[in-house]
Parts: sequence; structure tokens; C-alpha cells
Amino acid sequence: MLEAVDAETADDLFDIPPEVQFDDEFGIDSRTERETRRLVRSILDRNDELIELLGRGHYGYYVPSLVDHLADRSEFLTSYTQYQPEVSQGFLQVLFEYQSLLVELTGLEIANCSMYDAATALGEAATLADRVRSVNGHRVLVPDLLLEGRRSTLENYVAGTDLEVESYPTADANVDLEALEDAVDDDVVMIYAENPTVRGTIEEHLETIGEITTDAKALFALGTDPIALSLLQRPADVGVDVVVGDASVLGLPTSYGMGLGLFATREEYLRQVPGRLVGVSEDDTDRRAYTLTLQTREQHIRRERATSNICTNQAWVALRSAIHAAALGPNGMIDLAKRGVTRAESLADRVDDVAGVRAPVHDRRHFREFVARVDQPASAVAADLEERGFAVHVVDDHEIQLCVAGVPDDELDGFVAALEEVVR
Amino acid sequence: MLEAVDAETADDLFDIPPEVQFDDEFGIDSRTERETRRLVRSILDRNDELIELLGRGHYGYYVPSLVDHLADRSEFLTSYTQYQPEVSQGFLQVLFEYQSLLVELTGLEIANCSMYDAATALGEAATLADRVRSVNGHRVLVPDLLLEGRRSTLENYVAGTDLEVESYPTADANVDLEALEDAVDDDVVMIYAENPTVRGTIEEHLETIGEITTDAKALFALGTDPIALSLLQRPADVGVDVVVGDASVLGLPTSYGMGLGLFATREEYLRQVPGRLVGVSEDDTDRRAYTLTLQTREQHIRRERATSNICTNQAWVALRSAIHAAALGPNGMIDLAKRGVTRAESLADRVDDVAGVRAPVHDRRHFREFVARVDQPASAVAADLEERGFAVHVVDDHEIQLCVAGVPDDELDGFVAALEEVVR
Amino acid sequence: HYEPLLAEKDLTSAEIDGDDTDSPLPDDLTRDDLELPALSEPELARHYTRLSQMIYAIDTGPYPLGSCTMKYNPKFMEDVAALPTAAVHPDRSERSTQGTLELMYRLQDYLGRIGGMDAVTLQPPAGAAGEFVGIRVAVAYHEHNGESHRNEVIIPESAHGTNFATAALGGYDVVSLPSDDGGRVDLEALEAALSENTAALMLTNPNTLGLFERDIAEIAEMVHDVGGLLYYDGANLNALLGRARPGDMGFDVMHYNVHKTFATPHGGGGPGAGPVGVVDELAPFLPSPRVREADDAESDADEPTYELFDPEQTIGKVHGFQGNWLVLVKTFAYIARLGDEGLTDASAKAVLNANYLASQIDYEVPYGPFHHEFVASAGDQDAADVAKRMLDFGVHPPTTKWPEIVPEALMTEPTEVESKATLDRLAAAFNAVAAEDDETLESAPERTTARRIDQTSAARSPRLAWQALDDE
Amino acid sequence: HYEPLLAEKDLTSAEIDGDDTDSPLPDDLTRDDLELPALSEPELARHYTRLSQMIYAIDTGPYPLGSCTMKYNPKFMEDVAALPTAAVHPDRSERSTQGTLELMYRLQDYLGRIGGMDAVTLQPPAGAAGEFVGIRVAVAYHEHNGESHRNEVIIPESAHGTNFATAALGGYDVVSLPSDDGGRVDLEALEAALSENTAALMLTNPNTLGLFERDIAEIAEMVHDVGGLLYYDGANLNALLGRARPGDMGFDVMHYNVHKTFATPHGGGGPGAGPVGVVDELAPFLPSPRVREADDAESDADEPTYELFDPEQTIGKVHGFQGNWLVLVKTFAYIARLGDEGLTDASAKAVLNANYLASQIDYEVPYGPFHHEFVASAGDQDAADVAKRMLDFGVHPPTTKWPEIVPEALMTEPTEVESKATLDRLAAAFNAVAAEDDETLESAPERTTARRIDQTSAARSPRLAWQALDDE
Repeated sequence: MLEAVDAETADDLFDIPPEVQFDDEFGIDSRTERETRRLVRSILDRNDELIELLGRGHYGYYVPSLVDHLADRSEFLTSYTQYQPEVSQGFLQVLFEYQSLLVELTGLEIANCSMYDAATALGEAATLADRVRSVNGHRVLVPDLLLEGRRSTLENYVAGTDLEVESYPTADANVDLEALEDAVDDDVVMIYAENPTVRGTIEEHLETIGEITTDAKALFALGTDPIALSLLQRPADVGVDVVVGDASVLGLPTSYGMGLGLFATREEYLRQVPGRLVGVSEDDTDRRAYTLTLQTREQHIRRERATSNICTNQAWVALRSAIHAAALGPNGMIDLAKRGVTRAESLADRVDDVAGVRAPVHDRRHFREFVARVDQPASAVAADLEERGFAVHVVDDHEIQLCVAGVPDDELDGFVAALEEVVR
Repeated sequence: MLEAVDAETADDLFDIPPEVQFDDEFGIDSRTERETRRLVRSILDRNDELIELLGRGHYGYYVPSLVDHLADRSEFLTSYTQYQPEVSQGFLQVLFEYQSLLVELTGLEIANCSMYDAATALGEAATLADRVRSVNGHRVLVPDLLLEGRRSTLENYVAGTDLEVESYPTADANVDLEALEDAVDDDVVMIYAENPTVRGTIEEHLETIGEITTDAKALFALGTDPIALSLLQRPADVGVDVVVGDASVLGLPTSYGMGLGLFATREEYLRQVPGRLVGVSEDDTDRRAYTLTLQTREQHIRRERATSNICTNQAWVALRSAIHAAALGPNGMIDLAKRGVTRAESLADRVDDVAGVRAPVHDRRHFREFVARVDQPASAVAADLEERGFAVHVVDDHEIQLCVAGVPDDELDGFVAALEEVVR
Repeated sequence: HYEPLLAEKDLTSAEIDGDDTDSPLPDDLTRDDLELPALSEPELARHYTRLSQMIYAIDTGPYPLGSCTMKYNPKFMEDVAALPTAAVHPDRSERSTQGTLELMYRLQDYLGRIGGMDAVTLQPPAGAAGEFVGIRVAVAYHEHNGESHRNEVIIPESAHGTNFATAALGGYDVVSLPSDDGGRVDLEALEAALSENTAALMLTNPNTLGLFERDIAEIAEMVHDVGGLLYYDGANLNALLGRARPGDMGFDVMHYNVHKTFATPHGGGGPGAGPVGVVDELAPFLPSPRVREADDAESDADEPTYELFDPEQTIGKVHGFQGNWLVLVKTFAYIARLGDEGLTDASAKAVLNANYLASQIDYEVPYGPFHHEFVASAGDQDAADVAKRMLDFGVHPPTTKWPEIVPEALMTEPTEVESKATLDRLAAAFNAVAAEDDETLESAPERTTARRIDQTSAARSPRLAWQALDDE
Repeated sequence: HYEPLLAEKDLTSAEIDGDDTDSPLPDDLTRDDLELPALSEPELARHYTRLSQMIYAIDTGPYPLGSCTMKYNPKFMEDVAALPTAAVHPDRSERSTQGTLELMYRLQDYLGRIGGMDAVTLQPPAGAAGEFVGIRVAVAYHEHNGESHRNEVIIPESAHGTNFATAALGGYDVVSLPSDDGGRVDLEALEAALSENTAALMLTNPNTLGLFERDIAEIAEMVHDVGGLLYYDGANLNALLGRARPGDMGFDVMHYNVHKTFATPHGGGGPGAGPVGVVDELAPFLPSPRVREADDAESDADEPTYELFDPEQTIGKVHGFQGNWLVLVKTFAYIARLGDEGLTDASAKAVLNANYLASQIDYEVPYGPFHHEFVASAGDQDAADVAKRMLDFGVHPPTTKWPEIVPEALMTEPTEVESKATLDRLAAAFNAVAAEDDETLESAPERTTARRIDQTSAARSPRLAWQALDDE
């Protein structure tokens, strides 16, 4: 090979001026595969083994083994974006089916192949609103309880526009309708709400929020997820224009916040949608074939006038999510969602029975998680629980938040027992 | 469906006389997938985590990740025996390549697709000898050190023949040539030796054993494995007629003795070989195609005159073994074998330096494992080592056996330190 | 659809004592060189990935092989077998392997309950090995009773080939038993075959036609009356799960094909496992070791402890260690997942599916009522050709030309896992082929990776390794 | 090669408050029903297994996409990402997640060394997100310096589309920079483009033609002289591993495409990760949180402890949590496996492979000397047609029609993983297609799962969900 390229060594092929050549070493040891595996294992073994009653945007539902085994097939794992659809039909169909799943769940006509996560999907929703707004407004309204990661990401996304993010108040962790109405004016381009909310409450007045948004000629963006959508009100039925959220509640185990940005919207915004879309077409033999479509919206064609800068997305996580949904089926998804309600209620009841604890703090229906008030400092309670093998959220000086998603009943029993000891 | 079969319930379709119907229950709970995984995990968690310096026929070499990922592809894992070769070319080629690997390693012309393990392969070698013997003998000679599992299995295999298994003496854990010569007479149909031996010694006089066997017009069967074969004398070069052993040293991690019976022999015994064989042929378009061949030797055709009763074999383990060998390549295999020699020698040296321990007991070259003499009772030493996280063989009142295969250097360091404490 | 051999991509000869190497052993103890492919991980990944795509598997379509019970293998079973805690060496102390012993103990117990057997060994690494244990146990039992003269094993003509081969391997003479007109054991012929020389009768129930041997109680009595043992071939146990148990029918010894009944994958031919269950009377003869609860005076643990033990008159071992452990882990997981409810449901659906499929195909099904499998006849067509042609319709064909009692047999077992849609697709394939002419059948398959393969030349001039291709 | 949609196999409508269910919520808080496929595990296993077989992937063949660096993904990386200890929630205490924090800290360190950067954030979940962090950091930096007037980002014409889109998303005006005759940055044009309004210059080096920007030191000086920042697009870093570092060339901020340079799999489009490195001066603006060693007075442990911290003038977050953690684990494993030696070897082989492949093909390669990739010209042929036809030869084609500086561009990057045999196979495909006529090219591909797909009708009447197919 060297002969063919007229070089004595591969080094000769580099055309790097001496002044910028790197003649040093990184100081990184080379290792065998086995040594590397042992190294990573030894590092990660420093993570404590805890039972996590954690949620707030990232959930550890049990993922059926089927999902791992199918998604790990290397044709899925090691292929590139489907720019040559003739040899990518399998993955394109998967993404088409994923889009279809979200269409059914949201009731909206269009869902894209994925954004990075809920926070970035929210950011993209705001820039969509900026592009399609029928008013000349610049205000984006979000709940005051919005997760800091989502709020901050949103602010970064709109920093290059003339949009501004403002909070509206919540009442007992749901939207404070009166306060929202007071906050709305002609200058509002998007109102964002969540169902369930970050504190696990089920939002009761989506329809009214939809009306307020419509009256303001603004976009109604709703944050939710596929499991919640299996049971709670269908966004299309309450006037939602854009659904965002994290679809990795299906398919991905707990993974330090790694997500799958859900993005669905109305057909009228089709040409303004960010991210990849898979559509149906025909091939030369008139057989159905799938392909990435409407690529003129995207950065590799439209450059600085693209609807988003996204390129690499979360396609493989979308595959996992689609498989998990398929494994559950419609009844399984509804059941899983229902258990999110009943198990949260049941845990709240049991926790409420513990002296020195009151739960739920909010007088609402809950989905999957809820806030509990503890007489002792919440951080001390959390630290003591951690000693006993349980992780919970500290949300305020005397508030902890507990999530039942993915935690088996016997582990919840263990938690209640530990909590009793801790607050004793 | 019930309508089509004219039944009201599936129960109606069973034609079982009432007196033998089972109307009770097994008393086995049904569980969810997750519950089942937790159950099995909780049971297996009762196994202690030990560093195993164990060998004696079952070895825990590091298996590259590639092997798992490829062998777990479900087309390999969930297919049946290749009785329809037109849709099984992939697996047939794998098995053909596996056979070829063994042909190269042994120097013999024929290797089958697998027997169950080394012990059953040895049993099959004896029945082969029984079928092809040129003398009317009935004695099968095996070393006195033969592993009990192999000896007992062999005895079961020959119990239905007129063969008898007899031991010949070993000298310092190799074949005692003189004693062997004394033992041999016209009545011997097979002489079995091992290289390396069960005590890890390298057999130094294979050629002479081959001559003795030839003189006796008996079959020379050698027990070995693919890693040893990568470095040690090639069986065909020393007159071996049948190679048996456990090929799962490649490809299979420690698995409580699960194996892969290696079986290779000379071309002249082709029609007497047990087990499946894959051969090359052509299809209707004259392209190369693989197929199971010479099936008339097998039980499903030849019934009580078959060369063996084996049907289900260890094909998937053969796949794993073939991938592992391919991942190593010829240099990697030789290196791995050499390290079996050098690391065993090095550990023996270090162990010998420990007061109260002498190693190796046998004044031989060793492969992978060796016997050490301890002043204290061996069982007490082993128990104390187990307390410290190490498992060793107890082979005699004051002898332990140590194997380096698969144990990283730092763990050997830990072992030497533990041994020093234990015999102090 | 063609992938070169590894050896066609590369062959590298590595020398043991070449210039670059440094052998730790003297020349006379080593080989000279080793010539094998030296390829990179990416090249290997592609090789095996491509090869895998040239394999029909249960994960790519239905696989209705009669008596082979190709049911779907739930994925989670692989996960439990891959647990690091399952990777223990067989020579470890019992104290340090309580997990392994407990799992084996519980699996012995599960299998005993399912088969109605009193004692179980998990050691046989395959069904045929299980049969061999059964035969060896029979030998030992009869010897123990001073009845070494018993030298005959009776086997129905339609039985699996392994039955015959195993009996022969065990040193027995095989007495072949014809079927009656209904396809079942002919009681008169059985009467004639039984004698003081009968060591055992080996039987599958339902038999290979899918028919339940309704006279099983009488058969058992007849065999026992002459002092013989009744052996149950577990290949068709899937039909009976929760409905009837070999132990209750009078069988003395049986094997379980866990890769059939309990969904451990077939792996392209193996590994499987063939645990053997026996009645109390035969338990002392089972292979060593087995697992039992320890008499646990010392321990203050909540959990029982387990130990290995050698049955009193054990036949010894039929495997170097304890059999195919990883397969046993999967078996345990499958049974623990399904439980009573799932197991009973499996047999119901398996039988319903077989009956439904039979009702939808145009080929004649001469015997019945069958259970989990049926044997259709290809009639004037050649059953082997029918199979090849079915491949062209994207499905796997049934087992063909066996049992011989049905001319041009198409022995079909869809199993409980197939949906109605898949059964309909199978039926459509059967029926499309049934309507075709001989010419089409003989030239089939045409849509497969390889076209019809010449078996004769493969056997006449065997080329069994890439080394044998050198002169091509 | 056809697999029906899940919805064509089954659609089951499950009602929330139907007769059989018992909703825990009042009607007005729930939907009415959910209509989705209800299929069994075996049916799903087959569906996705079959679909997977209709995908070209790096594990089935070479994938020489310019600027995409489709290198083989070592299998063991999946194993480490699947370790149960990697599955932690982002809201856990730092005390209980020392493993995660240590790995992130060490990866930050590795990446800093490799890029010659002083501080690294791992948060951006993709390359474009990394670019966005770079742009947001530039905004914050200039604002911090009272230079909010800077509103222009200069980008070479041949740059990746994400550069333009990201700059626009960040609120900047894009100034497009033409190439010089040699395919590199035109210094005069750069001089003309630079001004007091320049916020940053975004550059790839080697550029998309594979050419090293030899004047990089001068370019850096020019940009810095007007107070701008120099941004390095990491897409082509694979060419320079161990040979040159962006930090040493004068770049102030860069992103790493770990799914390109560090072999984390592309997953059919993602997830990747786009960590960003900066020089000290920009470190205070990086996203929050980052990881650092804790000042560890309390701890008596041998090992250092790690903590999260917010950079002083942080731009905040660009992801809800900490980015694509599982991808980062794989990245760390890859770098730890290769080390100095492996990384330096990777760039050597990547460049050798590209040069060798270019030397073997019949298409003209107008610019050079190139590094890890080259851009050939299809000349009179349509590059997109060339690509389609190459599919018929069983290989994946290069990126086509970009960069536009080369007419009918075939942008080709074989990466270091391909063997000579595979490169020869690729060359043979190129050359076979080069010799073909337009008619053949236009009707290609013909050996693929789908034939040429009508893009226009897909876009004209979009059908983006199975619900949209109802009326077919």
C-alpha cells in the first residue's frame, strides 16, 4: 500500500507544518480489551448501589430484555443516517413506526424522528413558535416550577432570537389559571405547560389553558411523555399545538439523564418542523418504500436558514422506545400508566402514615411521583435514607419527592421501613 | 380458530383417558419477566465471588466481547440443525470453518462438528476403536491420573461393548513408558494419553507412545485442547489417530463444566466417525454450497447401527470457539499458549518461594497449571484461601493444584500474598 | 449472498520458533507452525454478521419441525445465563457455590413435578444422553436385581432414531414394534415382543404422529408384569404440560428435552440438555452427583444449604462435569417465568395451533386425533421436494419422510408461539405447494441463499475442511 | 425483502374506561382509547430481526462517508455501557455517584489532552450541540468583554451545514468565506471578511477536502488580531490524532464528535455526543455543571473524590441533564483502550487508507495532498447516480455532491479500519461504475432491498405516519 501512494511510511503522508505538529504524547496508556473493561468496571463500581425513588424528568422503568436484544443487533447499532434509503429500509420503517406511535399518542399529525431530550425539544418548540407565530410577540411563558435544566436550555435556544422566557405562577403545582390569564397578552408566542407536572401532579385544566393560548394566538406547547400519554388527556383534544417531552421513559433504562426528545406538532407547521422526518414513497417498481423526506428544512441543505441545527439525533433510542411500546401493546401501556397513578397514591398513603411525614403535599391527583413534607430537614432525611440504600429528591428545606416508576413493590416496602427509621 | 377445529375450548382437543389425566397443579408460581430475572439473580448471588485458580479440564480464559456479540445474533442462537442446507448456509460455513480449524490444529484430516465434552468425546473414541480395531482386543488403556469424570463417562460408554478400561501407571505425572510397554499386548485396542496431563505437565514422549500404540495395532487417542495444540506437538506428527478434548477453552467462559467435545481423526476412519460432519458441495447453479454430509452414519438414518447416538450436539459452542480462534489469529493463539507455559512457571517459582510450599511437585515442563505441595493439610489451606477470595484444587492430602488460565497478573499477585498469609 | 471462507480472506503461517518469537519450550515439545487466518475484529464482525444473515431461524420465521418443538426462545433467558454469578468452576467448594446448587436443586424439583417423577438428574447434556442414562439405569437396575440376562429393548417403529442408537450403545438388542391401524402401539404385537428378556420399552407419548397412546395404563402394566421398565422419550412433552404426567402414566424413567419443551435455544444443533427423571426405585442408580438439601444443623442461616451427593448405586458419570449448566439456568428461568399457568397454557395453544393448521391445509392428515403435531401426507408428491419448495415461500418446512407409517410424511408441529396470522401464512405455503407440478418442486428452491444442493457428490467425495479445497 | 408495518399486523383499540378496565382517574383527566398493535414477543422479535436485515451497516460492509468517519465500533464498548453500575439517575448525590463523576472527570482530561484544550464539557449531546455551545460561549465571552456588537461568524463555503445553522441559531450573521485555488482558506478573502464585528471563525482542519490548512497559525493570528475567536469543528479530528492538536494551532474552542473520532456507534442517526473543549480564558463560560476533583480535606480515602461545579460565568445548560452519558462511557472506554499508541496509529492508517484508495480509483481527485478523506469528481456522471450504482456492488457509496467546490463530488473517507482487501473491493466498485453509461446509472440500484425511491412524491404529498396510509 505504501508503494501505491509513493511513501515510505504513513507519516510521510501528513501535510502538517512543523510549527503546529504535536511531538509530545497524550500520556494515555494503551490497554487490552480486558484491561479496559476492568478499568471501567472498577471506576463505575464507585457508584453506590441504591434503590432510586427518583424521577423529575428521568425515569427508570423496567425495560424488557427484548429491547436490548433487538436494538443491539449491529445493523441497527452501527448504521449511519439513512441518506441512502435503498439500503436502509429497515431502519426507516422503524422510525416511521416510531413517528406513528407518537401520532397516536398525541393525536397530532406529525412527529419527528427525535430531538436530543425534553429540554432541547422544548427549545426547538420555542424556535418553532418564533417562526410560525401569527403575532409579533416575543414572550414565552413557562411554569415557575419548570426544571432548571429545561428552563436553562430553553433560554439558550432562544438567546439568538428576540424571544424571552418568563414564568407564570403555579397553584398547588398545577397551572394557576387566573395568574396565567393575567400574564397573557398579545406579546405571547408560546405557553408551555406540563402534564404531569414536575411535582407529579396531573394538570386538571388543560382545556382552559388551550383556550387561553388560542385566544392569545399563541402556540400551546405541552411537556409530557409516552407513558403519561397512554392514560392522560390526549393533547390534540385540548388544543395543544406542540408536544415535547422525553420519550426515553420507554426503552431506555436509567442512564444519568440521557434522553429522547419527543416532538410532535400540527400538520400546518410541517415545513417548519425541526429534525428528521421519515415518509412513505414508492420505488421504481412501485413498491412502498420509506425515505427521509422534506430534507430542505434541514441544516445540510438549508444551512443558516434551516429549521434547526440538529444533525445527529437519538435515532437508536427511538428504536428502543418503539420496541418497548410494541412489547407493551396498547393495554400494557395503559396498565403501566395506571399503575403510575395507583402506586403513587398508595405510596403517598403509606408515607403519610409515617409520623413526621405528610404526603402528598399537593392536593392533586398524582402520576408516578409526588412531594412529601418531612418535619426534619429534607437534606438530612435524604442523606439518612441514602445510608440505608435509598435515593430520593430533595426539593425544598422540608420537602422530598418520591417516584415509584420502576421500583418493585418489595423495594417500596423496604423504603417505607427505612423512612420510618429515619424520621423516628 | 376454535371454530375451524370444531372445539369449544382447546381442552376439548386433548385425547387423554381420564385415568391418566393430571388434575392437580405443579405448585409453580408464574412470574413476570422482571420477577424471574430477580429470582434467578437472587439465587445465583449466593455464589461467592472468588478468583479461581482452577483448571483440571475446565478453563476460564478471557473471552473477547466480540464472541458474545456475534454468537448471540439470534439467527445463530435460534436456528435448528441444518437439515435444510439451502437456508442454513451461514451456520454450515461456520461449522465447516470450525472443522478446518481443528484439522489445522491436529494435523488430522477429519474433525466433526462437536461432541458434548472431552469425557464423552473420549467415550466415542473408544467406541470408534471398537469399530475399527484390526485386532480382536478388548482393553482400553488410560492413565491412572485420568480425571474421574472422564474415566467414569468412558466406562459408561464402553459398558455396552466388550471393551474394558484399564489404567496404566504414570511417572511424575507423565506416561510411565516402561510400565505402558509392559501393559500393552495384543488385546489392547486403544491407548489414551493426555498432553498436557491433568496435572499440567507436558507429555514428553508422545512419539514413543505413538510407536508403542502402532506396534500394538491399537489406536492412539490423545486428550488435549485447541490452546495447547497451538504450541505443543502436533498430534499427526507423533502418530495420534484420534484427538479428543475440550474445545470450549476457546469461546466459552467458566460455566460449571459445560464443554465442547473436540473429535478429530484420520481419514481412513471417516465412515466410522461419530457426530455431524459438514462438507462442501455445489448447488444447482454450480456454486459452492455447504451441507451436512455422510448422514448415513447417524442415528436418524442408521438407527441402531449408527456410529453414535448423538443428535443434539454443541454447535453453538463450536461457533463461539471458532470466533474466539479467529479473533486470536495464529499468532494470538500461539502467544496465549506460550503464556500458559511462562505464567505457570513464574507462578510456580513464586509459590515455591513461600515457606511451607514446594512447587511444582512434578519435575516437568508445565502448561497452564501445576501441583504444589503444602506442609499443612491441603484442604485447610484451600479453605483458608477461599476465605480470602481464592479457589484452588485440593488434589491430595498435602497437594493443591493451581491454574493461571484467565487469571490476570494482579490477581495472581493477590493470590501469592494470600497464600503467604495462609501458610504462615 | 456469498461470503468467502475465512481462509480465503487470509492465511498466515505463524512459526513457533521463527526469528521473531521466543518459545518457552524446547523444539521437540512444540509444533513447527500454525497456519490460520489473521483478520481484524471489523473483518470478523462482518464475516459472522453476513453469515448469520444466511440462516433461517425461529427469529426470522416459523419453524414447524415435528418432534423438534422449535418454539420461540424468550430473550431474557440469555440475560440470566450471562449473569457473572453463573460463571463458576465445577471444582469449587459446595460452600462457595450455594447459588448454583440451589438453582439445580430447584430445577430438579420443578422437573420432578412436571414429569411426575421422584428424582431427577440434570447431568445429561442432550436428549440422547438422557436416553443413555435411562438405558444405563435400566442395566444397573436389572443387574442389581440379578437379572442381567435381560437383553432386549422394545421400541416402536415410529420412534426417534436416537432410541434405537441409544439402546444399541447400551449393549441391548432392539426389538422393533409395529403400529396398529390407528397409528398407536399394537397391544398384541407388544404382548408378543415382551418376555423375560425385556429390559425396557421406550415410548414417546404423544407418539410421533401426535397421537396419545390411550392404552398407556395397560401398556405399563404389561411391561411391568414381565419385569421390564417403561421409558418415556420427552421429545413430545410439550403436548402434555399440565395435562398428564409420564410418572402418572406408569413410566419409570424419562428424559426432558429442555431445548424443546422449555424453550432453551437450539443454537444451530446444540447445546441442549436432557435431564432424566425416575421413580423412587430407580433413584439410587442415577448419575453422580446430584443435589440435595443439606442436613443443616450447623448453619444458622435463614436459607437452606445444598450439597452434592452420590446416589448409592450410581452408574457414575455421563459427562465430565455437570452437563450443560448454562442451558439449565435458562431452563429454570423459563419454568419459573411460566409457572403452572403458563405451562398449561402452552400445551393448550400448542395443540390448538396444530389442529388449526391441519384444518387449513390441503394435504391429507391420515391419523388423529392428534395433539401438538400432525403428520400430513404429500401423497403423490415427494415430501422432500415439498419441503424445498416451501422454502421459496419464506417459511421453514416440516420434518419430512418420517415417521414412515405415513407415506411421504410431512410431520408438522407449529408450537404454541405462532399467531393465527403466521399459521395462515404456513397454510398458504402448504397449499400453494400442494397445487404445483413435479417439475416446479424438483427445481425448488429458487429464492434461497443456495439452490438445491447436491448431496450425493458431497458424500461421495467428502471435502470436510478448507484444507481439502486446496486443489480447486 | 418486505416486512409489513406493525399496524398492518395488528391494531387493537384499548379503551381507558371500557367495561374491562378500571381507571384510577376521572374521565375528564384521561383519554378515551389507545389504538396500537398488540403483538406477541415472537412476532416482535421477527419484525425487528427482519427489519435489521434490511439495513446496510458498518458491520455488514465498508461505509466510506466523507466527514462522517464511519469506523468500526468495538463490541466491548457496548458491554461497559451496559454495566449495571452505569445505570444511575442524574439527581443522585455526588457522594453516591463517585464512579460516574470519576469517569467524566477522566474523560474531560483525556479529551483535553487529545485536543490540546484546557477545559472540557461533556454535556452537548451531539456535534451540532457542541457547536451551539461554542457559539453560546463566544456570545458570552464577547458580552463579558463588553463587545456585544460582534455579530458575525465567518464560515468557509465548504463547511458542514451545521456550522451555518448553528451560527444562525445563536443569533449571528453568517459571513461565507470562499476557498482559494488550492481548496484552502483564502487569506485575502479572510482578511476582507474579518472586522471588529467578527465574533468567530469556524473551521474544520483538515477541511472537507481532506486538506490541512497549512496557514492555520497565520489564520489564528488574523482572527485573534481582530478580537475574534477561532472555532474548531471536530468532524475531521480523526486525521490528526497524535499528529497535531487544535489547541496548539491556535483554536480557542472546539467540539469532539465522539461517534466519529472515538468509535461510538452512529445508531442509525444517533445518539452521539459532542463534548466541547476551550482554552482557559473561555472555561468560565462553559455549561454547568462540570466535574472537578474535590478539595478533599475530610476524606481519608486513597482515591480522590469528585464533585460537580458551575463555571463562574456559565452559559447554563444545553441539555436537561448531563448529555448522552452512555455514549460518554463508550468514548472513555475507546480512548482508554487505544491510548497514545492506538490513537496515533489510527490517524496513520486512516490517512494511508484514504491515499491508497484514491490511488486505485479511476475518478479524478482534484485536490491534495489530502489526509483521511479525499473528494473525487464523478466528472460527466451524476454523483448521486454513481452512489446508487455503487450500492449494487455491495458497498456503501461516499458522500455525494458536497463540498460543492468539486463538481459532482464523491467525498470519500475509508477510515483506518478497512483492510487492503476491502479497499480494493471499494476501488473495484468505483471503477466498475466509472465505466458505466448514464442509463445504467440512472436505473440503479437494482440489487438492493428497495429500488430507486421517488423523493419528489415523498416530499410533495407527505405521508409521515401509518395513520396517513389509511386511505390507501
